[in-house]
Amino acid sequence: MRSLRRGRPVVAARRRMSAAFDAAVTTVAILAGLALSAFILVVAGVPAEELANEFIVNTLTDADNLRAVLAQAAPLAFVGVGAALAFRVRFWNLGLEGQMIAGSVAATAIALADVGPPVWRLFLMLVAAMAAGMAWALVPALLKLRLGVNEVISSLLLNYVALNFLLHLLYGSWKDPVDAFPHSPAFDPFERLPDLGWGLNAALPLVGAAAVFAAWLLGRSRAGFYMRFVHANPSVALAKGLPVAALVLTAVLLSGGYAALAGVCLSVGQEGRLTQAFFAGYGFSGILIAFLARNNALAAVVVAFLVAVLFVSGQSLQVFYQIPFAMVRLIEAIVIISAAASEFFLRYQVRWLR
Amino acid sequence: MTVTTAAPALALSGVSKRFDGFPALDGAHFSVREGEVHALLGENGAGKSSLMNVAAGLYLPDEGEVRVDGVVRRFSGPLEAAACRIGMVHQHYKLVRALSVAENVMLAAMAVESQSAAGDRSADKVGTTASRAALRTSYGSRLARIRALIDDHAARLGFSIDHRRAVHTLSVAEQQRVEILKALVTGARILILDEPTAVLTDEEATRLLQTMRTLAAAGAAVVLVTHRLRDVREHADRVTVMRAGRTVAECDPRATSTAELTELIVGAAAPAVTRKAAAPGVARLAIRNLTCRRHDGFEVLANLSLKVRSGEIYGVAGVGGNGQTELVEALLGIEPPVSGEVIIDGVGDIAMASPAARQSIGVAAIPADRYRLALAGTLPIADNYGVTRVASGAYGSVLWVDFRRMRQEAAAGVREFDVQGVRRIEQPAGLLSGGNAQKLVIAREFASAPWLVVAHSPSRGLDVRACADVQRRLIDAREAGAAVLLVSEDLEEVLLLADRIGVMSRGRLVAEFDAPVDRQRIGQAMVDHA
Amino acid sequence: MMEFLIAWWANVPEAAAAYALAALGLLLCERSGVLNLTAEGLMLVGAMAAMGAALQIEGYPGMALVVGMLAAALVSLLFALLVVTLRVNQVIAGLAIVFFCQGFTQLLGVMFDWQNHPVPGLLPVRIPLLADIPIIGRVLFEQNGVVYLIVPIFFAVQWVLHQTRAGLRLRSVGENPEAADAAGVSVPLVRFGAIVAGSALIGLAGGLLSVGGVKMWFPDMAGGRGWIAVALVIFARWQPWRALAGAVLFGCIESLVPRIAAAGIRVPQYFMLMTPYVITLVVMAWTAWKGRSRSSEPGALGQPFLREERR
Amino acid sequence: AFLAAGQASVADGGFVLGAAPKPAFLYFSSKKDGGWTQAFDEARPKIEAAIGVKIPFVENVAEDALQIRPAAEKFIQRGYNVIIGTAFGYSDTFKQLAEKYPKVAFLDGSGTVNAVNLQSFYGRTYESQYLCGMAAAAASKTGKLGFVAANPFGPVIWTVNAFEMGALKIRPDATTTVIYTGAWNDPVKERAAATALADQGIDAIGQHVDTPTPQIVAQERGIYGTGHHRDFREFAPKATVCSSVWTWDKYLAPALKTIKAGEWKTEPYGAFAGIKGGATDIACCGPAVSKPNVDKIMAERKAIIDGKHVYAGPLSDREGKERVAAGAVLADGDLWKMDWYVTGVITQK
Ligand SMILES: Nc1ncnc2c1ncn2[C@@H]1O[C@H](COP(=O)(O)OP(=O)(O)OP(=O)(O)O)[C@@H](O)[C@H]1O
Ligand SMILES: Nc1ncnc2c1ncn2[C@@H]1O[C@H](COP(=O)(O)OP(=O)(O)OP(=O)(O)O)[C@@H](O)[C@H]1O
Ligand SMILES: [Mg+2]
Ligand SMILES: [Mg+2]
Repeated sequence: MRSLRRGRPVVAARRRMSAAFDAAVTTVAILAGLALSAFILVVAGVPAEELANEFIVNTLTDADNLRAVLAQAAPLAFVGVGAALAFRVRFWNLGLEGQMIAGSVAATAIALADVGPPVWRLFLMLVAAMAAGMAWALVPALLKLRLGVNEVISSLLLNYVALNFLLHLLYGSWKDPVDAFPHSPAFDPFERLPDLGWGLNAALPLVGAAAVFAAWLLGRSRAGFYMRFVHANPSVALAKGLPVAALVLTAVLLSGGYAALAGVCLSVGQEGRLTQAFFAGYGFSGILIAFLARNNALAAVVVAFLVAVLFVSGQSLQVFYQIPFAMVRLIEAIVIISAAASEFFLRYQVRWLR
Repeated sequence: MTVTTAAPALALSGVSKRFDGFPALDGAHFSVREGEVHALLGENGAGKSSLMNVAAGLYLPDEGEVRVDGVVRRFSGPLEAAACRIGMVHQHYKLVRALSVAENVMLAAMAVESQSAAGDRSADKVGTTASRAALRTSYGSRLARIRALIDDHAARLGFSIDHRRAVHTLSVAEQQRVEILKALVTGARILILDEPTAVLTDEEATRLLQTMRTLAAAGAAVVLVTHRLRDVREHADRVTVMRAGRTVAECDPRATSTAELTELIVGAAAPAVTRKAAAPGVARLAIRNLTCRRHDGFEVLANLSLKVRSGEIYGVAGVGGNGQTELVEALLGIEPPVSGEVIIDGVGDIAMASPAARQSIGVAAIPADRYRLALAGTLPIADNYGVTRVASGAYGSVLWVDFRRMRQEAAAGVREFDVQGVRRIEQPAGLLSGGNAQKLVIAREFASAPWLVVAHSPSRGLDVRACADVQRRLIDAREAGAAVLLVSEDLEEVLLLADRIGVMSRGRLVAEFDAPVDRQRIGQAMVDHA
Repeated sequence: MMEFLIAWWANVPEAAAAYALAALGLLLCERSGVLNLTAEGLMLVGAMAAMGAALQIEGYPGMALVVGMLAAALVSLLFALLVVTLRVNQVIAGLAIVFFCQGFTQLLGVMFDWQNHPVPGLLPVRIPLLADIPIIGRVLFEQNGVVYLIVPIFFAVQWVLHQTRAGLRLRSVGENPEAADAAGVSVPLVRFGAIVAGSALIGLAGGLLSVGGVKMWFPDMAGGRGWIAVALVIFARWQPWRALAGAVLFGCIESLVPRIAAAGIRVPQYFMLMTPYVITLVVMAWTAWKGRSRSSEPGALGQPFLREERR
Repeated sequence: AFLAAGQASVADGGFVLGAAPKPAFLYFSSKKDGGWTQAFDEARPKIEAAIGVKIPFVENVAEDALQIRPAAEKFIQRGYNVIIGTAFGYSDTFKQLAEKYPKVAFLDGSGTVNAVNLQSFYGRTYESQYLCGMAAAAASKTGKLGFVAANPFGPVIWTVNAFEMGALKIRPDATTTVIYTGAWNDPVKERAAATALADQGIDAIGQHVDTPTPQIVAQERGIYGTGHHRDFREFAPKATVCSSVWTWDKYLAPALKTIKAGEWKTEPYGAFAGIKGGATDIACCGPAVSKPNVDKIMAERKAIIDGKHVYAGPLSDREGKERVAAGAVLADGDLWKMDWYVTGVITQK
């Protein structure tokens, strides 16, 4: 009976991969995802030769487009690093958008109330934003640490709460008295992220510093070393007397703070006031970036740049080929699916057993 | 004993199995005949469990043959092995904790039923028969039948077990009983028992082994994987010894001395454990009225008090599942107690202390469940080694961890404590065998001279040499003046090592003795209060 | 007052039905140990496919719902492939599927121009006699067909889980796949089955949203209901009847919110709009507080399984 | 809209487009959203015909500077020199773009900012909604009217008030119960809202949301309603008795022609056309409105074209505070800032 069979595939765990193999597999997976997306686009009517042109040549060689990419990359890098921080302690922070909102609301409050002298204003706004983002992240963190409430859902639901609170403010007391439209009054020039020339604002150095800090924290500090244990096996961490709750809180609060700064890049940096939808879609992008960067802070910055390229090129498709922006979302999803699937080949080997 | 001329019931030959390049089995062979109890011996990591897992269809061999009654079989899963009436009692229990005992047994029985319903050709008589009819009966009535069978078998084995209870409410020893019942109820004809007696009481173990004999006498083929040479000598008809994935010897246990067996297993005579008289000092650990509850409110520790002095080993004896795990977890701060004090000399009460406060005390902890409480399997050996001492600043400051130094010290520690199977110091700790993982834990915990040691079944499942190694370390620590709390389900070990012995039963300390003490009196204390 | 209550309650079953179906589907899947976050996406797929079908084959809303179920089941195969076969992290896979579905339904719906085309959809079925009973007649017996279907579906789920061999296999796979595997249960097969069956129910929930409720399609129409369903399963502690009760609770809240406005009660409206989410959070925290033993969670939830793999 | 920084420069000198106009649309949501954006997309071919140029568009450009700017710049780079936006959230970005590209004309529907080369425009929807209120009251048997709106701010609140004022013109006992859904395009919430209204015994439902859902519910329940943005008789022929509709081609086609002719001068407070100016109108009336009432509605429409202002004094809010003095009309600035309701409107806070 069975003995007559020719053989069968068996899947076995791999012990360890070289970093080069890891990078190669991930790259191939991402390229495969992009190729699949390109195929869909060609089917949807985008000429194939135009595609490469739009995606690579135009986006990276055109100064305007490159500026757009860099402007887009800063908030993406913030959410990406933020997500990575939380994931490092196995905390699925899906509340990045809520934390972005909370941060921008706090920054706006400081600006509207004219707290502190103008020279300090922006600094105070940033501090308030981080504090608010942390406070918003504290809720699911405490719910998880104290009551064991699943943070995937609690953090996600808080996004809806934050959104409705934002609308409450914008349609209520924070309506701009100048035009009575549902956005906050415009910030004063000294309340905006300063321009560095060439159309770029201070968000870029800010995110660079933040990423280096996160990289140090996760990779080199003692807390980061402990976080590895919290990630790998919380009960061992507990038994070894590591301050698990404090470590989780540190990472999650920082994550919330970084998300808040992403929000600030958009509201204070780009819009110049608090608006209704500045945060939309960044939550998923943050998760995507952290995942593709393997929760590595510096890699997250690089991935954020690439995702920004995708965003900006996606807009070209939208503008010139009437491809709905949903396509960009779809491409993001396809890339993450193929990258996730590729992990299989990192962790397992398939052999043919005769 | 009747020796049949027919083919062996189960024969494995030339079996090789690699795990990601590591040869767990390397051309091993083994066979067991109907009517015999065949012991399989070997060091930790020798490949005993792996070989038996191949027989049970859980591992696909890379090479080699499995023959049942002389017919070559290529199992693609446990279902096909079950169809050949091969049943296995796993070393790492395969129980569904949320389900009741009866449901667990039924789950196992269903495999046999569905297979035999699919085409039952074997003419067998051993155990209960699983039939097509069983598949047609309703779920409820089938469960009722299973319950009756469980009670039946439990009575024969002298196990007291409530088939309605969920497995997670059972002690380790009780779970072991369920695992055994599962194999018996499904009526395996080729019965593999992988270290079945590790957590049973002496009496239970004896009865189990007697049952094995009875089954064998009724025509079953029984494989017994164990480290207890005494059992082997008393109950086995034949012995196969494995080393490093290979079969190195096959012999008659009655014709072989214990020393010879030991030498076959580890390649050298087991070192004897020696110790000086105790010279106890001040009480380093004092537990007062410690009470712990489970989530469901059940009181697992009740007003437990004891003292451990420097320079002594305090042994806590008792049948597994009487609160030992909870005691250790309360001491390590995993599950805080409801009330009571844990007083550390010079520190004070730490019963409710934060993890950070505990970390600074520097207790050497050797928990029973290493992969739950001691090692992060996915992290490198170096990280696992370094985690204890990093707080002291041994590997750089709070701001900058010196990973190079950590790796170097880990490599040295691993060498000193003879941890085998370390190919790279960055390799995940989870790749170590159980015994070697335990040695890694000890290497780490004893890296700086310990002051207070909490050890729970430190040599469970270890081979003779590893076992002696671990015990040696505990005695060394005691002689260096440490206070050692040894919680162990293995009475032998407690008797061998402890200076004072407390007996635990139902979450209480029911008796205390000074060593040397008569084995009988301890057993009596356990029984009296059970 | 009574009029208000009856009108409110009469709307509850339909609002609750989508939650109940999605939660039961998720529950089936999660009892097999697969953490399923795809509900929001699969509801969108169900909603879009059912509406597409309803636009093509006019007059057979039942058929349209079946198409929605099939479509969701089909997409769930991708999820199953990821988490069962390829053992991708289940949170990541779930999120990726949600975003995939959001992009994909929007793309297709817009390409086929299914937006803003109302269909007659499911109409309420009056059960003769019973519907004439005062109060409960209107609340319980003048609902659309799918609402009535919840009852047999609920009992079927309950029965399968606890009174059949398949259910025993499914639960054991969810609690301890190693043990189930050693007992000869095919873990991947059971999980594939549970995912596909559960997802069909989620697809039905989505179809109910488009063909049953709004009778129209628009992008992202699930509007967070899938996430609430995931939360429902958690606070139901993976028990079908508690999931059902939770669904009714949310049905009540969802249909109460606009009614408070309609009654002219002056409360800040955006706070009203956040109530479903706040209440979900509060109830989750409360259940966690009450039953701090987490023993009810399937033991292997979220863990991939490979026979020879050690962890 | 009405006020803006930087209009000073508007006054001095006009704006001359260097070349023939090449317009492009940035749509705020999907072109099939059923309402606001779809109204633009339906006007687009008419504008194309009028000026003889094809007009490309891009959908779903959220009110997010990082989306608007690249989208607009991509068009500009490829030679498009008239950029037409469709959301108030584009205002700030359009302002910056207008400064950066002085040779490009910008138009922004419901925008709030104006400059030499940036014109915001909107319609006086209170006029058409006033007429809708009349139609709704005429169709209603109970005089209890409902209204499903998205979010409360000036341009929405003025439609609510106008609707009630129109209703009062037909039935002095008419009331309007408003439910805000918090979203412009969420049929699920709109259905729940409309159902809740119908359950309250309300038998005519006006709306200021994007989808026809409230009309569909009205039709299912055998009651009436009035649409917004487009003629919703397409969806609910029996129920929809009147719709307030956009006629953007009537505003945009001439505007583009003036730009082409080099005579374009932006208005400092934005272009704000009513039924007369051709940005908005009604599609009226359904059979449920009796002939005499239709005549009344048409007479009011004529009066509005002839200069009647809906918000003419004396006018008080429902708390009794005077909002428009007798003999005065509500200033445009106050319209945009409207945050009060007339008597007869029932709302949440
Ligand atoms: N599933 C697995 N994955 C990886 N390695 C494995 C696996 N199973 C067994 N091994 C390795 O195969 C070798 C043999 O292990 P096995 O469990 O068979 O030894 P054993 O003789 O049963 O030891 P013990 O006495 O400790 O039970 C060990 O080195 C073990 O680490
Ligand atoms: N996944 C794996 N890949 C490669 N090698 C492995 C893997 N897991 C275990 N090993 C190897 O197997 C050996 C130990 O296996 P295992 O844990 O089965 O031992 P064991 O039989 O349980 O021993 P013990 O009696 O000490 O518990 C180690 O040398 C280890 O390197
Ligand atoms: Mg200010
Ligand atoms: Mg073994």
